[in-house]
Amino acid sequence: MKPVIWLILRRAGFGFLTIIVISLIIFIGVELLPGDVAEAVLGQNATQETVEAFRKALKLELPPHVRYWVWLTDFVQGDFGRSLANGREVSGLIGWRFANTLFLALTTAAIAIPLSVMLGMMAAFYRNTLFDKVISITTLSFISFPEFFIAYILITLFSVQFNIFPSMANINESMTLVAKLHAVLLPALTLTCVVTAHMMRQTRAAIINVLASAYIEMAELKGIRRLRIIMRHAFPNSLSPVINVVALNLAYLIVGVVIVEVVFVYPGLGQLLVDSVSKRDIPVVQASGLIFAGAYISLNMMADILSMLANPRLRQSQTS
Amino acid sequence: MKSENLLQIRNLFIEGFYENQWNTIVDDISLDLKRGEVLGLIGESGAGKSTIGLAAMGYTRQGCRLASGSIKLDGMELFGASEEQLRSIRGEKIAYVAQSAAASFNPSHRIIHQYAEGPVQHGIMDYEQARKNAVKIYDRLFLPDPEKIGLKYPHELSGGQLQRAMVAMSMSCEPDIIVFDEPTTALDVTTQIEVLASVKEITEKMNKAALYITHDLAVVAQVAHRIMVLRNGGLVEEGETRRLIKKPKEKYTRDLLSVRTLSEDKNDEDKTDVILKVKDVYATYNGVDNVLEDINLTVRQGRTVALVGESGSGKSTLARVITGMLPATRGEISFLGQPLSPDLKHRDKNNLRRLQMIYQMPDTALNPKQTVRTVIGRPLDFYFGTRGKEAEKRIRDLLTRIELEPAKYIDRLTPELSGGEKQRICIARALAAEPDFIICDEVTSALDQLVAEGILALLQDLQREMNISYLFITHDLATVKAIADKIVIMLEGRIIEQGEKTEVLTPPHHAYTDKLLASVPVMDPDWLDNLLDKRASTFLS
Amino acid sequence: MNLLIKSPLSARIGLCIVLFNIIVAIFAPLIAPYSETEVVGDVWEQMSGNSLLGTDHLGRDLMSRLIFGARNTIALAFITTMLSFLSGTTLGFVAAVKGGWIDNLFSRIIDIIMAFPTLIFALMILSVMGSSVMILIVTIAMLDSTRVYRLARAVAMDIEVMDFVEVARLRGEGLWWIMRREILPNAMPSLVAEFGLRFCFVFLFIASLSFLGLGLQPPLADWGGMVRENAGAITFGIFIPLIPAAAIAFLTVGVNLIVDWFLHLASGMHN
Amino acid sequence: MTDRTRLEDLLKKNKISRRQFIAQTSALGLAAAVSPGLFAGTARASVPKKGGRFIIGCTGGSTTDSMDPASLTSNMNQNLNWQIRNNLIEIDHDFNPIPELAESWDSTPDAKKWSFKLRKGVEFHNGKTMTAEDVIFSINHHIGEESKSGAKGYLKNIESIKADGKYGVVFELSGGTADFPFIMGDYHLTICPSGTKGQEWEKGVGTGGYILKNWEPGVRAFTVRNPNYWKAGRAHFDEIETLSIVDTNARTNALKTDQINYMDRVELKTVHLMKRMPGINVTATTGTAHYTIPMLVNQTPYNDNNVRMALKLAVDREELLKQVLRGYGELGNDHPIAPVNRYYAKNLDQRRYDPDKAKFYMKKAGALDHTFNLHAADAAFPGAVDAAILMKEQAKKSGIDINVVREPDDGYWSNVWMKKEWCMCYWGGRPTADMMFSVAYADGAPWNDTKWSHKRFNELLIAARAELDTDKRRKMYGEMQEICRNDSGTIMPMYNQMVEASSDKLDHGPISGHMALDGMRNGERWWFK
Repeated sequence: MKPVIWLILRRAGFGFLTIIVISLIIFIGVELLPGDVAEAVLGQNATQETVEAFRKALKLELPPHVRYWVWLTDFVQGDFGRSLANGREVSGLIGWRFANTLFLALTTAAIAIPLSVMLGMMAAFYRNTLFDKVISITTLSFISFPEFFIAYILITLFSVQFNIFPSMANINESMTLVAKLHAVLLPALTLTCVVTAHMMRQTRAAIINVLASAYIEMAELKGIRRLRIIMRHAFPNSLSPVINVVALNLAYLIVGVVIVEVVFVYPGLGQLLVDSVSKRDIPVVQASGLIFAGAYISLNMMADILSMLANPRLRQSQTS
Repeated sequence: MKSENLLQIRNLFIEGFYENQWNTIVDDISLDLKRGEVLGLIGESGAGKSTIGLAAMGYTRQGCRLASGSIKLDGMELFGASEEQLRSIRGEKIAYVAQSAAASFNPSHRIIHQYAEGPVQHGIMDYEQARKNAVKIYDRLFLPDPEKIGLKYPHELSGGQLQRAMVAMSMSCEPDIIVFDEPTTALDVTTQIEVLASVKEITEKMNKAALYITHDLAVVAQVAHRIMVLRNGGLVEEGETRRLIKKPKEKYTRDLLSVRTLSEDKNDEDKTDVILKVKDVYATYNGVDNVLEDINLTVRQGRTVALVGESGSGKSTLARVITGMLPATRGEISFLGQPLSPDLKHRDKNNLRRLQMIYQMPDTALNPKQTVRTVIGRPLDFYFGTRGKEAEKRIRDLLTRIELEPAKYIDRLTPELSGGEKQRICIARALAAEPDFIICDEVTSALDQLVAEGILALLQDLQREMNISYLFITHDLATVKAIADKIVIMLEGRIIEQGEKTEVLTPPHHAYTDKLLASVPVMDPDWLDNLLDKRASTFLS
Repeated sequence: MNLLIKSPLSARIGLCIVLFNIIVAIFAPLIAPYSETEVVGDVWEQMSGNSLLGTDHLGRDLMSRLIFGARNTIALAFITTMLSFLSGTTLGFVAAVKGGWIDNLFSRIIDIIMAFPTLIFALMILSVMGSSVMILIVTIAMLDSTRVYRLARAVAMDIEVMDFVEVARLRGEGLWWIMRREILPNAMPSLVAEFGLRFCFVFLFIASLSFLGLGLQPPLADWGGMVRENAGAITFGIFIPLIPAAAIAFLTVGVNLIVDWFLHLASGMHN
Repeated sequence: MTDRTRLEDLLKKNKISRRQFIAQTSALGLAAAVSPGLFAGTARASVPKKGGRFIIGCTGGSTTDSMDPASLTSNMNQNLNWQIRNNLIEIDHDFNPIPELAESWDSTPDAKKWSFKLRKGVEFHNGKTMTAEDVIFSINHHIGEESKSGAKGYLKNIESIKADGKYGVVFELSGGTADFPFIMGDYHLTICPSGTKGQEWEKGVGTGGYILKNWEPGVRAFTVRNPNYWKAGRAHFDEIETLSIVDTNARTNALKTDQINYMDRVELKTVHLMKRMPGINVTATTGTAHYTIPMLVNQTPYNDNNVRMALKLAVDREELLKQVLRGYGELGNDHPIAPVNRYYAKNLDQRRYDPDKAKFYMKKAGALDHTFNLHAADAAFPGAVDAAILMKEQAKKSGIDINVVREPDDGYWSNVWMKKEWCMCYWGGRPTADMMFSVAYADGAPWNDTKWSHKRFNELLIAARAELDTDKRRKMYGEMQEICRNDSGTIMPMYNQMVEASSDKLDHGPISGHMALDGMRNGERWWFK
């Protein structure tokens, strides 16, 4: 077998194994959550009688391992079960929300990744100049603000003051793509502020690291233009750390945006998960937990595989 | 009409920024280089030779600056020239060949693209033209499969091939001058020949001017017409090659030229005890491929066994097997007559103490966050429980023994020491354990020639005094000749020849040993030409 | 000390900022004009002689709360970060030095923990265990230590291949000596740099938690919480919440200036 | 605007005939009070107009919400419930029961048997005609072993529900209940087609003014006007979009930027700023809602009434009202009966902040060195944590040490309320004194969150429930309020007003204090100017 393919398969296998282990942990962990579904769902309305009735209706008295097995086999077949709280199909609850989450994540990524990679390259190009320092301090200040605060500031500016973008991003399926993009621009900008600093700093560091290499000096001594050196010689070799940091931030965009969802009334998966945790809606928590974990793991896996492919040493190893 | 001097440097001063101030690192250097002439720059590290070579291209490394003087390249003053002007001459008029081709080729681009980048970017020719030229020059430099080799990535070529590909790349814009910055230092002796041949091909047959920078007089003698000896940024002596080798004016030059003869031959081999016996040892890294096969050797008390081989021959691996870092998969190692557990973890403290090791890179062998006191004091404490005043005294004794003044060095952090001093501290650390046997893994190859000789002398002294045995791993045959009692030659994980020094070094020897010995440059300007002539039929075709 | 003299201007500025904050935190009761909880005026009063920076959403003096907030924020973030570093570094070093199955086991466990969304993980733990300061610290420290582990392991791997570690192994040194005396001092610059970043993340994380109704116990002031409590004002053009936000930003930038310097030192070691 | 004026209005515009008018007013029991000169045709200023899309931003929506009337927990689905469904009776803005799906009702003198006459010809959205069968099904949905309804408690004393012909329903009760019609106005007890089960609830088929088109729990609901709505003069909007907006600032911003027309729970800290905004009306309605701070009286030291009295006296209600509610509320007097209730005891002294007396009682109880843990989370009510902190400061003056323990919002009602010895709590209130007392103060009531039990109080409760004579009831409820004030384990510092904001393009009649969002019926009561 060709080594690089073998490596990729091995990596993928590892990812798959991790997901299986995680599914078990999620199941056990969620089962162990103290507090009762019935009480949590009924809230202040829970009385002895109503709680008992609720428990019975949901067959909570079945042993856990039986429920795990049923859950896992159903999950593989795409049947995520029904919400305990309102009896809806979990897949129906999660499906379009996950699509929304991805939509927001991708919109953000489309702005943030080119922006931060470009800024990172420029900062590396003009390193230790005023420009570099200004970018560095600005991006740093952005990550120093809590994200809800950035969101409020953006809303105050762009919706309340100038009324360019809506303060709510409650997109729905009847909207056109352009309308959706218009609606999610503010949340996407907020998230951009949050992730750009990290990606930009990493890109800058990676490129500067590479700039110390002998082959960069060689390129300079060949009389190559500085911009070309950064783009052609430094950047391809700093891809691996950049890919990794991008993957990490993409994962964050998918799994970590609860607050932005709340502030912008965005119907994403995060809000669903938070609600379900507080209501102990076990099937929803398990399914969305697993989807989040899966997203994280596959992104990391993709980053690793891309890094392998970006490295000619690994890519070409089948020929030598 | 071009001026006669392609390169003319006058009263050059270069400064480097360290210890919070600008210090002179190149001190009033002037040189001339004519078309077709090769000028050798020789000196130990810190002599400023690379800095001068780069300055000839109007380039300084980070933290350095051209302070004053004049650099004229083909009539054009580089001093104070704009970045754009400098860029336009680099590669096109003057090209550079770096010490490590492996590091100087961009790992993510194909060789041919890196070759063509210069001419295409300078607007000299298009890619197709450059590719055709490349094939020609690859062929000329005896690279295998010149049509296709360019399509490979740097990591797919061997060190010698890569270095020749870099020599070829320097020719891509057909510059007037090439700066060779230690192009063979990182190579094994056998591959060094190939590269030297390429250099010679370029300079002589293609009539290019060159600056050849090296620390090895024997090497530079083969290619240079004239030699400048540098020390601490200043000029020691300059002269025509043959003259300089025959009649060096300065003592420093004479020291560099002096041949090492350190040890008297000891042919009473059988009379001392066997310290270490390695029997039928095999080892592997991945569980499948053996990196060591069928290794047998013995080391006797108070003797030095030199383990010789090119990089990748398995000599350092053998050291790891003996120390137990890499447990042998088969075979047996016995130490002082007792079988030694293959795995380090199962060896007792006493055995660990009696078997010490000294490394090639003193920089990485010393923890940069520890003082000399800690470095030497720790084995005392660890093995003997010696602490406090007693330890202090012992440390001072050891420092004295390795010829470093205790008061001056004992509280220094290791990065504050020079390379030679560091290696001495490493020796002291090994001595602190009062060992019977020390593995010396290329202990001198990272050091300058004169410093290295000091270290070798020290090791010899210690052996005489304390009757210590050495397993001396090296690729440098000169060192072997200087100190070994017994020689073991390795190739591809096997021992191909071993025996008493005189026995091994006297013909007839094994074919590989022969090649190895023949490849070591001799201080004779005609050596390379003779060798190449001799080999012409086999090697260069 | 020697290091300090050689430090660049930016690092010195950073150091001044951090020192300033620490001094304010330590001497908070002496500096603050009012107590942490005292109501001194109406809600969101403008800056005046009575309250230098104005009042918060309950009419408490913002300046006093900011000063006490420095104390709580810095102490909490410091303790949490320390804890996460102790556990993360120890495990990371052990994994790097021991290698083999121990490394694999640790790394996989950490991978799994990291695969869960941090905020939600914290939410679950805190909602189950209650959000006392202790649990808050332990939870965040645990989540944070996964990232510390990764860094510590990576850095230790780089150091572990150095000959001086091999020398120590050959000498027969135990795990503790190798970790503490050989690896730790050399990993310090990278770890300190990461410490700064983690330190800043902790109080941002607490702010996020308090947005979701968990976080520090009131009436204790913490900067993130103060931003949260007053955030509603910003849309009406009242800039009170900008002040604690600025305090966070100020300290973060200060810490990061030092971090950059240490990163520089860390990279210097490899060259 | 009352139903009467609304009917008068319609008459004037010839939308209904004189005969219809008389029929309707008599059904309302209002015939006697018809405005003089109405039939002469007096002009009125604001006239409901049809049309427009009404967008509501609601708190409390959760992805776990359901449209099963048995489990309506959030403002969002309670409001949606009354957009699409009706009850037997409606509780109007004056807290009177008025006919809705029931045209009229009647009871035996002991108030044990109640008969309701249903309106004829009302159709569900699916075309089915509403009959007694549907009513019986809908009420029974909340009764019985399997029921998980929040209304289960009120309906405990129903012994049987029987149809009396196609359009009559008779309830037989185990004990006299004078306020039974009010119970039928509870938001859970909306009438749905018989046989609805499982996911069919989510389709939201009802008899209401709007038809549910799209419903995503915790996100949005979308309804359009029911073209053949039986109730005249209601449901003016073409369509209603109900959005769940949990974050207060997000709601505020959405209203400011005209993305929604109506929001509940205005942040009190910013009301004064909101009022200044052009195009926004802020309404503050006092209802039955109030905050309580219950202590478990079966635990020491709260079992000592001196401690309870001391804590009641150590609270500066004025300051709480000012700081936490920003004045949007009324002082509470340690009992749960609201001033809007007709049995509210006006003669009771208002309890005031008295640190000295508090100290006196606490000393008497010997508990001055006790640390009182007060558990709080904003889940109890917005500002609960702030209120607890203020209380801590206030109690200091009496030498009482209160330690505020902040609890997570998540799980507050299941883990803290009724479990921790002293915590913050919120009650939406009940339209009648009987319901309020029964639900949280009667001995053994499931939500008796103080475990308080007072013999005299419990006797009075039973007696008053069956008493049809208003004056006698007034006396009984008065005494109960006094007992509650002086003995119960609850500190009731204040009634909160429901402060909501809406676009000034909207118009409406008088606002009900019964529940938030105009008694949860702004969808059918409001209109665009």
